[in-house]
Amino acid sequence: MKFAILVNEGAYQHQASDSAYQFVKAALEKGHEIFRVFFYHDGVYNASRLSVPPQDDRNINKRWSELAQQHQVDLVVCIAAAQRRGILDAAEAKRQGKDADNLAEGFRISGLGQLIEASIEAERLIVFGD
Amino acid sequence: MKFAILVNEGAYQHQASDSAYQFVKAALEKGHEIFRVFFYHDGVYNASRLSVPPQDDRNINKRWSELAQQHQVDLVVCIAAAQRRGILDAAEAKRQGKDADNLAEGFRISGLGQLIEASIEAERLIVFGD
Amino acid sequence: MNTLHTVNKSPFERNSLSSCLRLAAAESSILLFEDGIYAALQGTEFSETIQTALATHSIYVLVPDLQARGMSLEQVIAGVQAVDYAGFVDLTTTHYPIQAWL
Amino acid sequence: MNTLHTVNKSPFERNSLSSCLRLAAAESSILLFEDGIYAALQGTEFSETIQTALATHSIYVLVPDLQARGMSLEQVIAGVQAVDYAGFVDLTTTHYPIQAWL
Amino acid sequence: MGVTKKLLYLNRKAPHGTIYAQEALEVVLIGSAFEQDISLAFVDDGVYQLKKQQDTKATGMKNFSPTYRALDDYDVNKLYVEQESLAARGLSAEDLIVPVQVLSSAELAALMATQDVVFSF
Amino acid sequence: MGVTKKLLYLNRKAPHGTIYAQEALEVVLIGSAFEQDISLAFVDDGVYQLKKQQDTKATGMKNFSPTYRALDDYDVNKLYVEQESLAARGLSAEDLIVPVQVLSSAELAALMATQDVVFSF
Repeated sequence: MKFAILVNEGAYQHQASDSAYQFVKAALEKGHEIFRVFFYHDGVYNASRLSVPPQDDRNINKRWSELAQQHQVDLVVCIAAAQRRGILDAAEAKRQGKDADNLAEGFRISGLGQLIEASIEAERLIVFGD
Repeated sequence: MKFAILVNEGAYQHQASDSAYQFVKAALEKGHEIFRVFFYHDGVYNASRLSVPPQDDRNINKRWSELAQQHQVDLVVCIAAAQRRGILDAAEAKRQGKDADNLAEGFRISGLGQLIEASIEAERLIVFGD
Repeated sequence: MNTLHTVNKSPFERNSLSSCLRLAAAESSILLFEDGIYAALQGTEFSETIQTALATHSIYVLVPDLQARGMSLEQVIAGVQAVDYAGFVDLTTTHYPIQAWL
Repeated sequence: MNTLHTVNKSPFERNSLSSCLRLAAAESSILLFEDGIYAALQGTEFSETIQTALATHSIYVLVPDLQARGMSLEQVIAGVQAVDYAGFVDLTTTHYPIQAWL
Repeated sequence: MGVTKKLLYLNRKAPHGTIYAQEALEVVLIGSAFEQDISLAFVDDGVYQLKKQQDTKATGMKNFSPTYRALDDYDVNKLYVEQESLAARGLSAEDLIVPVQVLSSAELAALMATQDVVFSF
Repeated sequence: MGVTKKLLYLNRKAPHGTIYAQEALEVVLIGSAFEQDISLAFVDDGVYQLKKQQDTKATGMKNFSPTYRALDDYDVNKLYVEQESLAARGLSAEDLIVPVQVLSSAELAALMATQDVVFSF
């Protein structure tokens, strides 16, 4: 079955990102397809490559990047939500005149249309939030 | 009177940061002293200099930076919470082997002791959160 | 000095106001702000709770948050006192300590 | 196919479970996960609500979230069914649509 | 994308205290271009999103509530409000910034059960 | 900093669903070095923070609950739990990972009113 996933909260503060990750992992293990994971609201913070969690804790952001790499999962960050919150890729940083960017590998920044499209294309939309 | 302020949530997602800002502004206008504003939990996101909110909206992060500059308010970001969430100054980025940093002007990164100290030194601690 | 309790959540969504009322000492004050202002309004399922609480607490509502949510002072329960941000600051100087019900 | 409702908040803190139960069609299912698992336990103020709801809904609880919070299956209300993440995935394939009560 | 799906936006949170209402509205506007069958449900504190006369000036925040009036221009006109949520808050349809259909809990439950996709924020 | 203040940590949120409990504990540990008069109050879902036998392995999250046991080593030993909150959740002091003082709402209200600083997360 083909799934779309929506993550509304950032890493660590709420369990939403953890739950979404565990769900996606379990779905992949069962042979399902993850059409897209869309990060909205504070969910965009999952896409920062600058986070440095304590050694004895999970690295949520890195875990997503690795999942994208290993399973070709499409991780999309909402551009409007990301701009508001300071998550930028190199191109966006340049366009906005910012001197740094912070998007992690495996994520791409795009519009809300990607969420709508995913919800239509997938057979199920699963939402994780606060 | 001497105030310490604690901000537990990031910009935009919750009103906490807005309320804290309006409170601090009103307190300063009345001639009170803001001993320190401490940013904890997702509150550390207030300190990103990469945010680009829409033109017709307030720029929460920049507003804090300007307040620090104009009124010499001590804006302190918890280092442990900031590392977890990818808010780094140049020194910290270097130490962690990260290729970018994102701390905005007017903020400094320090330990939780700064929160405790502020709560003891100030005559009032006001907490804004979710 | 008496405690100032701050409540920033809707009483319909969360339990913070009811916990505050359960644990606020008599004579302490309560400031309703952000989504907490919904508790200050007449004609809701919570109006009676606030009316009862007024017997033992001074209750305040932050007008900027009231206006942001399309509510006016005329809709506020009689006895609940209006403050702006400057008034919020004043309340924190005349009360001690300040206790947030997050 | 019937809807799967997901509830991830404590019934003591928020109104999401009670709203879900008010608006969930008969025969639809409910998954309690994250802090929502507190609703699945025996001997709490909410146990009766869940027991009543079992007459019209299949109710599931996510075991990893139960264990994380120090609760065991023995404490879960009889009739509430246990699932792990794989079981959560299965529920989403056998129900349609999935409705989150955030 | 030949199919037409029934997309429901479930709004349960008050405006301004959190950003969910505002950013949900942005999804609705973008989503309107996809020519699906769109409905919005306002339940619990979500009914406050539609309250008339919101004025955020003194808070310094953005007043996005007039945008609900623009929904009709985007052909988004199925706005459902739960009667029980209104009543609990002492509100009626006249207090709302746009025309809505007021449904009982039972009616809304039935409508929700017919959807293909539910967006929650 | 010659004064000694009464610092109260007010814990009202369940563990794991949000990070507040975990990061609050980090403040308590750091704060213990300042030699103030520290109390912790567990109210509402905050009492769940102290539940025995938490095992986060299957969620992939960090199990910070054993840290409550270390509080005593930091001379943090005024842990107050509200009886009403325990009872509503079908819990008793024996379900908790550390020894606590169980107080009625009235007793806890009186204790809170004597504090100098209240930390809420």
